[in-house]
Order: sequence, then structure tokens, then C-alpha cells
Amino acid sequence: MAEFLSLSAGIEAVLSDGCSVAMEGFTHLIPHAAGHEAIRQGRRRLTLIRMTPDLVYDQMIGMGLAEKLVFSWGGNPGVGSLHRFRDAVENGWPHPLEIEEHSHAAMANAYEAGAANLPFAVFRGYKGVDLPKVNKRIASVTCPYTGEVLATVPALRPDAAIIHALKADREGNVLLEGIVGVQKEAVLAARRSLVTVEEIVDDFGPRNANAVILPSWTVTAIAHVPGGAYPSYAQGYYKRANDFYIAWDAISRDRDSFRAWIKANVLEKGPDAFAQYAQTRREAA
Amino acid sequence: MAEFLSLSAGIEAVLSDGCSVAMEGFTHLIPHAAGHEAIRQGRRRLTLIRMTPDLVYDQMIGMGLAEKLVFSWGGNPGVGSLHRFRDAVENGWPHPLEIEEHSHAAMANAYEAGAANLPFAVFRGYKGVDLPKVNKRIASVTCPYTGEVLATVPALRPDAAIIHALKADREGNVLLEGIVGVQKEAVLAARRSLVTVEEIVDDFGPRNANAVILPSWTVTAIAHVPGGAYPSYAQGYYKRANDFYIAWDAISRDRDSFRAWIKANVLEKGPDAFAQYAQTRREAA
Amino acid sequence: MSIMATPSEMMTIAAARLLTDEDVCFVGIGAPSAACNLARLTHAPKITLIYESGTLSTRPSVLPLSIGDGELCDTALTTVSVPEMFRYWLQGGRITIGFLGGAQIDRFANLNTTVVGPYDAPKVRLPGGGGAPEIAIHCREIFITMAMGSRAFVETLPFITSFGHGTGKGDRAALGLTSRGPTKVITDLCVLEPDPETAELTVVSLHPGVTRDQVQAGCGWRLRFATELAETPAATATELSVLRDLHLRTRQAHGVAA
Amino acid sequence: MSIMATPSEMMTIAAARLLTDEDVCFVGIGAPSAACNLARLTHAPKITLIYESGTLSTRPSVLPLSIGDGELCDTALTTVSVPEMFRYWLQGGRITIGFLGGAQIDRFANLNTTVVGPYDAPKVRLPGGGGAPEIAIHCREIFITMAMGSRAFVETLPFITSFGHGTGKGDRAALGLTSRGPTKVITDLCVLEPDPETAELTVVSLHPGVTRDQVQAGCGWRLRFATELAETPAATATELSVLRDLHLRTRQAHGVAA
Repeated sequence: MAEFLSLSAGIEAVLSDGCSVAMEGFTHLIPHAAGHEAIRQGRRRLTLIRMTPDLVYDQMIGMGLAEKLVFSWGGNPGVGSLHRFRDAVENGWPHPLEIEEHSHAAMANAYEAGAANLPFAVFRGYKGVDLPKVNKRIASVTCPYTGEVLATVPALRPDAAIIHALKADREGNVLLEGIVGVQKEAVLAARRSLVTVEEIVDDFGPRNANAVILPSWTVTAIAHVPGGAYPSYAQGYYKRANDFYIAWDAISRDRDSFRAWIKANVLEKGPDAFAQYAQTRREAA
Repeated sequence: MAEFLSLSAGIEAVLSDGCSVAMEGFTHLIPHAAGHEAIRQGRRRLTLIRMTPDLVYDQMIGMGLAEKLVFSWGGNPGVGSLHRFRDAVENGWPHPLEIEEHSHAAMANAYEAGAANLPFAVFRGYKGVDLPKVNKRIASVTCPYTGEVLATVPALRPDAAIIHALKADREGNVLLEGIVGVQKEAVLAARRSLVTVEEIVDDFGPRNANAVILPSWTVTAIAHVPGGAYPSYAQGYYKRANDFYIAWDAISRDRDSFRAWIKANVLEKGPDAFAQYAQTRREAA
Repeated sequence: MSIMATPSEMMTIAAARLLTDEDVCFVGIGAPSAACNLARLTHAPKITLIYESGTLSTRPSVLPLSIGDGELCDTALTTVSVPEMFRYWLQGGRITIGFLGGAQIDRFANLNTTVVGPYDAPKVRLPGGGGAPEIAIHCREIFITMAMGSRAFVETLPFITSFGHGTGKGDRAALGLTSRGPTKVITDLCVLEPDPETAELTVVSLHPGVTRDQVQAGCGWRLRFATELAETPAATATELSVLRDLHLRTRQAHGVAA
Repeated sequence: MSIMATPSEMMTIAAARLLTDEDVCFVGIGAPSAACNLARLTHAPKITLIYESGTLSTRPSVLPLSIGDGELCDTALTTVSVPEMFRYWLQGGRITIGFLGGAQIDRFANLNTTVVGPYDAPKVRLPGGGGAPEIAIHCREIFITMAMGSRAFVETLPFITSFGHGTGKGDRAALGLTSRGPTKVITDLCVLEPDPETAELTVVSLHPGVTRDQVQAGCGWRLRFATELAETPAATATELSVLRDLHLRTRQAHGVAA
């Protein structure tokens, strides 16, 4: 059964130096507050896994938490580059970053295979492209019936998954709605998981019979962090703070302005900051 | 885009002699009315595919429509045997029935692979059991990363899928709720599809963002057949007519009583009969 | 002046007692469904019940007619598709206890629900395996509930539908299986467990009033009995009344005996 | 006295015209999103738009900031998970038109969005392929939208992120692909199509007022021009006003230029 913890206790429970972690969110419900807490706790040598690493991974990479990145698209969505990610890959700052690069289809299938307790995923992909030349994890199997050769990737089985969801009930069941991405698969594929939520409710109440729910016994810990996805969005709660995504381009371009921003907005702040961000966005919405 | 047809025109559009058809429903939303229409149209040499063939397949087999059955559990759920199925397999009556037998896991994965346009499915299964000795379609692949040998089945790609759903809207989108089984996969895996529905509505109205919906452009034809799942059930519309499931045991045990029942209740009736069945159940519920 | 349980009730009650709040059970229709819900309504209110039709954490107030019963969906936390059920939930390794039964069982708890006689020319064609072949390997352990009888407990199975302990200890490991397989066989007369040394089913507990001879008469092979053979504690008044109420509610809801 | 479209608007409008009510489009953010929604708001009201974030048949009233924009979900018929999107919908072969763009393109419409310079010691690390490698092979055909420029239209790609026509006609078939691959490249200056004989991109239509020299100046290889070179019809007043209204609504909704 999921345990209800504070954000800091939750991060301590699931993250340790050297572990692999998937902080998922397909441009929705991105666990920013959890990423900031990981930065405050000074985790090191992490393998960061995510299909669409964006601002929060840029911040973690820039602060030197990551040894390796497993990903399929690393950018500031709708804006441009991730400058901290680029600085790490192009210049090895603050230290070199190993990358394991896939396509979205490969990553999505790899999470799916992890959730299904399979050692690998099979899909039709990677035809005629260069990624298999630089990623030795991409292999193939032959269909025993047709002889067709299909691409494979190893299943993703992260040590930890961290996601942000809309609601948890008192039993620790977790509700997601809207663009649900690969969060369910990431949690089911991981050894342990932390879910930050906008709200804890007595009961989900009447709901669709097929609602996307993670039962309590599939989740390690839940932390109540309203606004925890800010500046990304939470369906029905608040919109994306697009001005911040744009501002991040300038903040992150320079190493000093990046560090100053992190100091003022992460290291010197706590999880409560996010409640206020969300409130602002809700009013603006 | 899905075409709105009468039940008889819909069955004509998707079923022809010698084709393979998956009439799915995992003990919910079983397309009984469609099966009766197939019997009235006198289809022959069909390959019937279904995880849980029950009464309607028993009826179709008993009337000689089927040349082959692909299945994983063939019984009268909660009651006992399917006597027409047994008579076909044990005694070749009304003619011999070829069987291709799988486990539920294999069939579910095979539909999933079909929907995903893969030639085969990989799963962990069939360890230590006799089914692979009698079903040559069960094979294996070796994981390119771990060396583990995993079971495979060919993807299911039926010529036709026929399901019963709750609602269609005027654009031909189809809504399922509750125990959704493998119906979505069956439709997506099939070359053509017919969906019978309880209701046609102007608009589904407010609904869960992640509702189980088959878009209009994935469906060949829709027929409005209220009660079309009777005597199985339709979530929110009517319950299972359990008395009929029990009665079927006696009706189907004997070849003559079976044929008499089919004559009176299928051959001499039309699709409209089902509206009345459903009405009765709704009042009883 | 205790009320006596029928053999069938005793089987259900003995199975229910084995379950805890921490269990996640993959439930079949019939005795397993009754046992799991009896446990939920008595000592294990937080037990998690999953039916292969896709219903997660379901809490039916009456027993389902079939795994597709609307009651299961209406009282579930949520309902997933059947492919997801078999991939993420069963194969995903999330089930602690899987319930199985069958037409026939052998001394190593292998089960047959496929066919009596040759596969290609069957004497009796049974329904087939359904979920059983993979339930048997993916759940942490397996409880089997079956009424005894010499045509059900047989020396040699004509067909192995789901794997128990094969031909004895070590066979599961040799197939690469890490799950425990059948750890209990709960019958209407007794409880059997695989012997720790040989994996052969051994009677460990006789239900109240049942003799060794009666048990042997219901089994087609020469049965082994544990050195310290226990007596299954009699059904308590609470167990019986909750079980009978459950069956009564079920009959009233469905209009049939369940 | 017609209103003139900007080159960027002309690119969007030329792309929109290629779409029909029967198309099921896999839409990317930026020009493809504008083109698809312009088509939907003008001549192709029944066009089906799918974004890789999982939204099926979406009808946004303003353009999304990212593929995860709430507007896409709120106006979608339904939203599926990302694994399902890539398995059932993209790989499932249900998309007629996939839109792609990139940092660089070569004469056979292969694209690079991964890296400039060596992969292990990049000069510029680009975002990577995302959905592109599989979009390029699973959609029935591919439309590429890109602004011209000699650093974008290059003689040799440092990295092939998504496959176009390889090194020429027949390469797709040799890989076992049955989809058509890139059939149109819509730029801010012209429209190119693969030559039926060689699969080399050939200018088939110049946007109004654009010369051959201008187009060649924006391309790093020696361009081929179709024998019967057409002029792209000028943007109509309706096209321009609908597109500009869409951009205006988008700016008002997001508070930014879209």
C-alpha cells in the first residue's frame, strides 16, 4: 500500500545516489516540484530516463545530478534548445553526460515491456536511420512465422519512477486524466515509485468505469504537492506557464544566470513554493 | 468513416463464406443479435475466433457455420459445457470442427499484436504445459539481451470483427464502457468491422477524457440493435439473463431440441426480437 | 451445539482462512470467488481481488455469475482491458495468490481442464485452459480448490493444462520459474500441501469428522499423509453465517443458486 | 489589390491545400499544426487530426503550445496513452499523412534532427528524433514543411534521423517499406516532389513572386526543376484571414506569438 509522505521524505524514500529514475510526463503533469527536491537533496550519478526531457531535467543536468540520460527528444517544447543539456553533451559541463538515445516509439514500447515484465520490446522501427549505429542497445529479432526482422529495445525497469498526478484518495489510489503519457507504464515498470498529487480526496466519487487509476498497492509513496507540475500544466487545475518556458531559454543559456536562478528558486525555497505557483496560474486561467 | 446499416446489411458487408471472424465480448456485450443474423444468412466455412466462445458460437457451430474455431476457453460461463461445441469436436456433428487452441494470455496478446500491426506477439507463458505439443502455431523467440526464451503466437488479423457496444454518435464513433475485454483490439486488428449498438446519440456529451472510444474511421459499419447483447449484458442497459444461460444447457444437449430452438428463435425471427428481449430484462433489472 | 458446515462450505472456509489483507488475489468463479469474498467480509477486509475480465480491486456485494458480471465492474476501483490485465497485471507479477481448479489433478498438482482421452479424438472435450496456464506461472503462489473424487484426483493426467510441480521438486526451477506454484490444495475433505522434499501432495489437515479412508477413497493415487496430521478447525458461527448470507444475497440477486 | 502572404504563411497555406476530409494526419507542432487546422477551418472540415501525445480526432480552436497542450485533450474525441498511440495508431497503419520537419534535409528527403558534427563530439546537439523515425515509415505518405536555407537544405547529412528516400528510388522498397515516404516538401519559397524516376527532390511549383535563383540560393545542392514548373496559386483572402485569425486567437489565448 502507498505510504503518504512529505515531498522530501518521498524523494528520500525512492531516490539514492547512482540509481536510475524515470520522471515522466509527456508535456503534461511534469513532476517539477519533485525534481527541485532532488536537486535540494543533492543526489548524484543518477541515470535520468524520460521520453521528453525538458526544463526540469535541464535543471537537474545543469546541477550535476545526472551521469546518464536515456531519452528520445530533448528540447524546450515550442521554444527551442535545452541549453544545460546541450552544454553537458557538447562541452561536458558540469561533467560529461552519457546518453542513450532512442525514438519515441522505442521508449514507449520499452516502458510498456517493463510494465508487462518482459525483458525486451518488439516493434517495427528504426528502418534506414543512423540511431542503431550509435546505440548498441538497439537490436532485432526475427518473426518465427513470417521471417520479418523487427527492431527490439531492452525493457525499461527504472529503480524509481516519479510522476505528478491529479488526485489520490485516502487509500492511496491515484487518478490520472487527460494526456496520460507513459506515466502508468513508468510506475508499473519501476521498482519503487513516488506520486505527487494536486489533491487528496476522501473518495474519487462517481467516475468512468475505465478511468486511468494506479491502485494503491502499485505505488510506494504519495506526496501532496499542489502545483507540483508547475510550470507545466495539470488538466483541470492549471495551464502551462508559457512565459516561464520562454524565459527559461535566456536563464539557462548562461551558466551563471542558470546557477543564480537555481539558488534563488530551488535551493533557497521549499516544496511550498509550488502551491503558490499553481495558485497564480489558476487565477490567470 | 463508419456507415450506418441495418443489421442484415451490416452482416452482409463484413461476412462472407470462408472468412475469419472475431465476434468478441469477454462475458459482457456479446454480439448475439449479429450471430443470429449470420445464422439466418447461412454463412459457411467460417473461422470463428474468440477467447471465450459461449452460447452464440455454440449456436453457430451447431448450425454448421464454422469450419474452424480459434479459442482459449469454450464453456457456458457459470453453467457448464457447450454441448454443440462438444458434439462438433467429439463427434464431428454437424461436421468436423478444426480447433486452434490457445491460453487467454496468448489470445489477448495476439489481438494486441494484430491491433499494433505486428506479425507476432511475445509473452511469458506456456511453460511446462501440453498445449504447444498440439498447437504448432505456438513458437518462441530468444531475447537478444538476456537469452531468455519467450513464447510467441502469430498476431490475430481477422477478416472481420463484430462487436456489440453501448453507443454510437452520429459521426459513427463508438463508445464502450465497463468490461471492455479485447473488443477494441479485435476491431483494430480486423480488416473490416461491424459494431451493433444499444443507442445512437447526437453526441456522447461530457465524458472522461480517456473514455474507450473507437473513432468512426476505424469502423466499417454500425447497426442500431437495442438488446443486441441479450442474453449477455450491456453495462447500464440490462443484466445477464441468467435463466437463459441455464436453460441453454438443456436446449443444446440434444440435437433436435437445439434445431427446434434455432428454428423458432432465430430462423423465424428477425433482428427486432432483440429489442424486446432487452426491454424485458430492463424491466426485470 | 455448533452448526456444521457442509463439505463444500468447509472447503470455501478453509481457503478463505489462508488469505490476508496484504494479498492480491486473481479470483476465479465458484469456490475461489466465495472464499476470497468470505475473507474480505471477515478477517481480511483490505484484501485486493482481481478478476481476469479486467476488474481491479473489486468489492462485490453478491457473488458474480461469471467473470464478466456487471457487479464486478460496478464495485471495482477501475476496469482495464483484457490485454492489459494479462500483460501488466498477471504477467507483470502483481498477483500474490492465484486460484485454480480443474477437472483433474495429479499428485504434483498439475491440472487438466482441456480434454479427457486423446486430444485429437477426445472422449470428453473440456472448456480448455483459459487464463490458467499463465496464472500458474505468474502468481507468487497458487491455491487450488477442488472437491475430491477418484475421477478428479488421478494417477496420470491425459493433458497438462497448467503446470504445478511437474514430476517433482525442482521441475519449476528447471523451467526458469521463480514463483512457488501450488502451495495448497483445499478440498471438501482435507487440505494438502506439496512435500518440502518431493513436492508430492501430502494431506496436512483433515476437515472435522473426515477420516483418512474417506480422503483416500476420493483420490486415484496412494495418498501420503503428514506425520503430524492436523484437524482443520471447525467453521465458526461467524464464518458460516457470513458465507451463508453471501450465498443468500447472491441467490436473491440472480434468482438462482450460486 | 490582393493581400500578400508572408513566405511563412505561404508555406502553411500551400501545405493546407494538400489535405482533404479523408485524411488522418499525424500533426507536429508549428507549421504542420497551423496547416492542418487551416485545412480543417476551410476546405477540409472533416479532416482527422492526431497529435502524438495521444489525442485522437482533436479540434483545437487555438494552436497548441506543445503537443501536450490541454486544448488538444479538451477538444479531442478521446485521449489514449503514448504506448497505445505508437502501437495501435501509428504502427497500426492508421495515419494517411505524417508531417515532419527538421534542422536539415538532403536531396532524397532524409532528415536530421539529431546532431551537427560527430555524434560523440557534437558541434550542435539537436533535440533528437522523437516520433520522427517511425512516423517516416508508418504513415501512408509524408509531407515535410521546412523553410529553405543553405544550412538546412544540405548536400550531405551528418546523421539520418528519419528516412526519406535513402540514396534514391527503390531504397524504401529494399528496406521492406510499403509506405510512400516523403511525397511533398513544402517550403517558404516553393514546393518540391521526389522525381518519379530518381526520387530526387525536384521543384514543381514556385510561390508567387519567387524566382529560381532565390530557391537555389536557399539550397546547398544543385536543384532540379520540373520541366513544367508551376506557380503556386496566391493565397486567397479567405485562406489568409482564417490563418491570421487562428494565429491571433492563439496569441490571445497564450499571451505569446505562436
